Amino acid sequence: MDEKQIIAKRIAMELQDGNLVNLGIGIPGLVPNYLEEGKKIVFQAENGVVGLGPLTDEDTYLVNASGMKATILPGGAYIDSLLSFSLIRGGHIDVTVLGALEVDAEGSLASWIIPGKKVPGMGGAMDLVMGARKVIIATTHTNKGKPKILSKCTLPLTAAHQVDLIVTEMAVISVEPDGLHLLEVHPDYSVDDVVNATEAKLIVEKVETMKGM
Amino acid sequence: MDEKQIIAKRIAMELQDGNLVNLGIGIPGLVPNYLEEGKKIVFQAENGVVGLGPLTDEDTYLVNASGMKATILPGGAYIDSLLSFSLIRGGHIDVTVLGALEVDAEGSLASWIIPGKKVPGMGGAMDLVMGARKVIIATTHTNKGKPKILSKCTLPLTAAHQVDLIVTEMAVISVEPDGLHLLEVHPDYSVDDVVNATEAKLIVEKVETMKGM
Amino acid sequence: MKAEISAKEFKNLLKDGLTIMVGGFLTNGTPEKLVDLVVESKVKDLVIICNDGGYENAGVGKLFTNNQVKKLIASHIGTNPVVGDLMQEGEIEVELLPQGSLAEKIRAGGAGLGGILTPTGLDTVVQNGKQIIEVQGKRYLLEEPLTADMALIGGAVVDKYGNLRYLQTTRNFNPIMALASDKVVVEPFETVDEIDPECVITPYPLVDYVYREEK
Amino acid sequence: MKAEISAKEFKNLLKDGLTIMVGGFLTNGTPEKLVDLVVESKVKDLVIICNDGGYENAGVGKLFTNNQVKKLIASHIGTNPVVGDLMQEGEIEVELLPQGSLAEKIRAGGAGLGGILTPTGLDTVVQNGKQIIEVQGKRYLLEEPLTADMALIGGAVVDKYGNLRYLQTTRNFNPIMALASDKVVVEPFETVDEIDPECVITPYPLVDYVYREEK
Repeated sequence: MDEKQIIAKRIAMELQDGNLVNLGIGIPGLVPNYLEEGKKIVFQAENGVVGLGPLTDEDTYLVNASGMKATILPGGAYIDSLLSFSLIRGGHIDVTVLGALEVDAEGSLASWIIPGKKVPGMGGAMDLVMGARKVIIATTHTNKGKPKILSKCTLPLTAAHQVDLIVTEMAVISVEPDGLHLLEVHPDYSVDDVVNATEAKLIVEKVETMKGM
Repeated sequence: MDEKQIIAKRIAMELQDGNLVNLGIGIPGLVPNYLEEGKKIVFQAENGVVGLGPLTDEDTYLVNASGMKATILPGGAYIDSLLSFSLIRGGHIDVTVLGALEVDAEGSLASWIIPGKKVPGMGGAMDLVMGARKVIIATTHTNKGKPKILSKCTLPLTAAHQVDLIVTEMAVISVEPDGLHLLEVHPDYSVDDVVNATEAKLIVEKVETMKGM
Repeated sequence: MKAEISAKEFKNLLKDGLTIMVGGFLTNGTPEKLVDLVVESKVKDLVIICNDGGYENAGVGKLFTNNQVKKLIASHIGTNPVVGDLMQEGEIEVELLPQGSLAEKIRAGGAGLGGILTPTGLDTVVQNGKQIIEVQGKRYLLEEPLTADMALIGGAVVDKYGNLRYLQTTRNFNPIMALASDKVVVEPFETVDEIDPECVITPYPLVDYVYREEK
Repeated sequence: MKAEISAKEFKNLLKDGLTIMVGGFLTNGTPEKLVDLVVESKVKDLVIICNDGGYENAGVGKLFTNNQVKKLIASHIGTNPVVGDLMQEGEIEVELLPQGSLAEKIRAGGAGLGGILTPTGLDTVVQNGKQIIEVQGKRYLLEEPLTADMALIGGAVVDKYGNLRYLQTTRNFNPIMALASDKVVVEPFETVDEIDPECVITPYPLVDYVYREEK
């Protein structure tokens, strides 16, 4: 497994049977590949579908939130942007999984703009981070060696204080009121490896081997 | 024709082909009986139907805003309370016709409460008066001789400054920034009769005979 | 399909002091059997959020006749004299709201909004105690969100997944109440195998329980 | 049925400086033919309200490539480098909004609200210049309403009365834009005799014109 697959596989284990889940683009999109047999997750896409299924090459008016042709599963529903974001902002989404440029010790997230360089826009991310019950960040631990998990984000925020869990190819880290707790470390790495690759202070108490690895 | 029929008939002439119209309970409900042949009006009921048709005795889950079993006309649609009031408050209703306890020279309306006596609640009236493009009040000119058209309402308001036209069995009166203009008088009455039955000052310039009478 | 719930299981969810949203407009779209079970349960001090007070022996009206309500939030109580009498006697509190404002407050609660600004009710008693906010030179009332512990949903056509659409005008407040409440309990008026994904009004992840009548 | 409109009649409705809402999400549900006619019309200084900037040669993107836009209000422009370039060069103004806030602002405009309060964007650059209102001890951003001179609606199944439903995910912003604009112009993706009243998404009184392609 490459690092993206490790992250996706570990996050898949966080989803509970019956959860309504919104996945961001990039690594989060790989999560469905790793769901345990029999675990029923309902995926929502913010452009207006509940019960999103796999991608398709067939002619369809159904796209996912990346604009790619997709399918709807039995029991699904089409909704407009208003109801879609009522679900998102109103706390009806159990889990959202999103990528990050930076994430910090206060649970703040930067993911939508690199001023002067790249201004794609926030899309649905700000509402997702604010509204979902559980916010999981799926990210490589560093950007080519440069830490992405910081004591304080330097880029413009997507939202402050909303992240619950950070999953990287090296570790699983939970965001608590007193800071970041290192919960699990991938067998290929030591605790020190993780601490050294993390700019934020990590609280290291009871660390386990990363589940499913 | 009795006084209610006179009022309903005259108001029917105010509705324009293609208008989306919401009728209150009481006299306003009689207006559809007097529509000219071929004039197409779409009636909306705030409980959630566009294209309301006549009442029915048949078994149905369709009721009008008075809770009476009704029908839907071809091209109609069922909507929820939220979209219903988006239509109403958002200025999409061309005309609303409502009853009154009092209406005044500033275009303010009192129609929902007599403190200490009768507290039915405002229902949809406050949104209708605020949101409809044209607000027509259908009311008997007096309450057993006691004027209902006042210089200033004494009862708690439904809305301030929103009424456009007042139609009674005696007269048609428009609300303008400088006050109430007497536009038409029913052939059974003189201008003096109307002025004497009205507590508010009436601006009497060019008065015509009430149309359709 | 979401969990089916029996009369007994439903009554076990009830307790004194709950805030309950009840769908329907003058009982059209009100889940009468669920209301009957609330009557049977004898729970009291309820806060009821409903468009109106129903009728003396129908809809939420039954809860007033049975003295189970502490407060009603509604737009209209004129069809149920019991509510008016209890209010005059000081036995219950009634908060009257414009119907559109009531719908917006419920929807705001369900959509995670802090409220909405409406011109409705300005310069009337409805504005008492509410913030007035100026936007682009116009004044608006701030109507704060409403949420509930439970929503009782009627008028529903339910499919095997728990998706809902509603029969004719029974739709009214039901869909927004299903968004704004912790537990959503549906009384099916009709069941079908599957609802066209284009015609689903309330997607099944919003539904917690579907009431199943014992034979 | 609402008035049918030809290409020529539609172009006669266009003029410089209009604010136009365009339905669609990454062009899914965008009325491409109507956008093409706006391109042909060569009107300029448009304010475009759309979920995104489309693609370089698809959706609202065509209007940027043709230099017809003064300002874009959207949630995402990452799929169209032309928009980013024009913005960096100061040729156009871009107002970026969270997608849910954009939807709420449009809906507020269509529903006669003075705005809505959302937690989304708090403590980010999105809050710059906006009122912060406290409700029940929590802070919210006041997002003001958006309206437009015209809405261009796509993805639509149109019946003979002018009622609309939408094909699959093409629904997205189309229904709220149809509420929030003075003139609503629909490009039918499909026509049918009649839409079931239970499945109508946009009732026909909201529709002003249905585009009819010349043969």
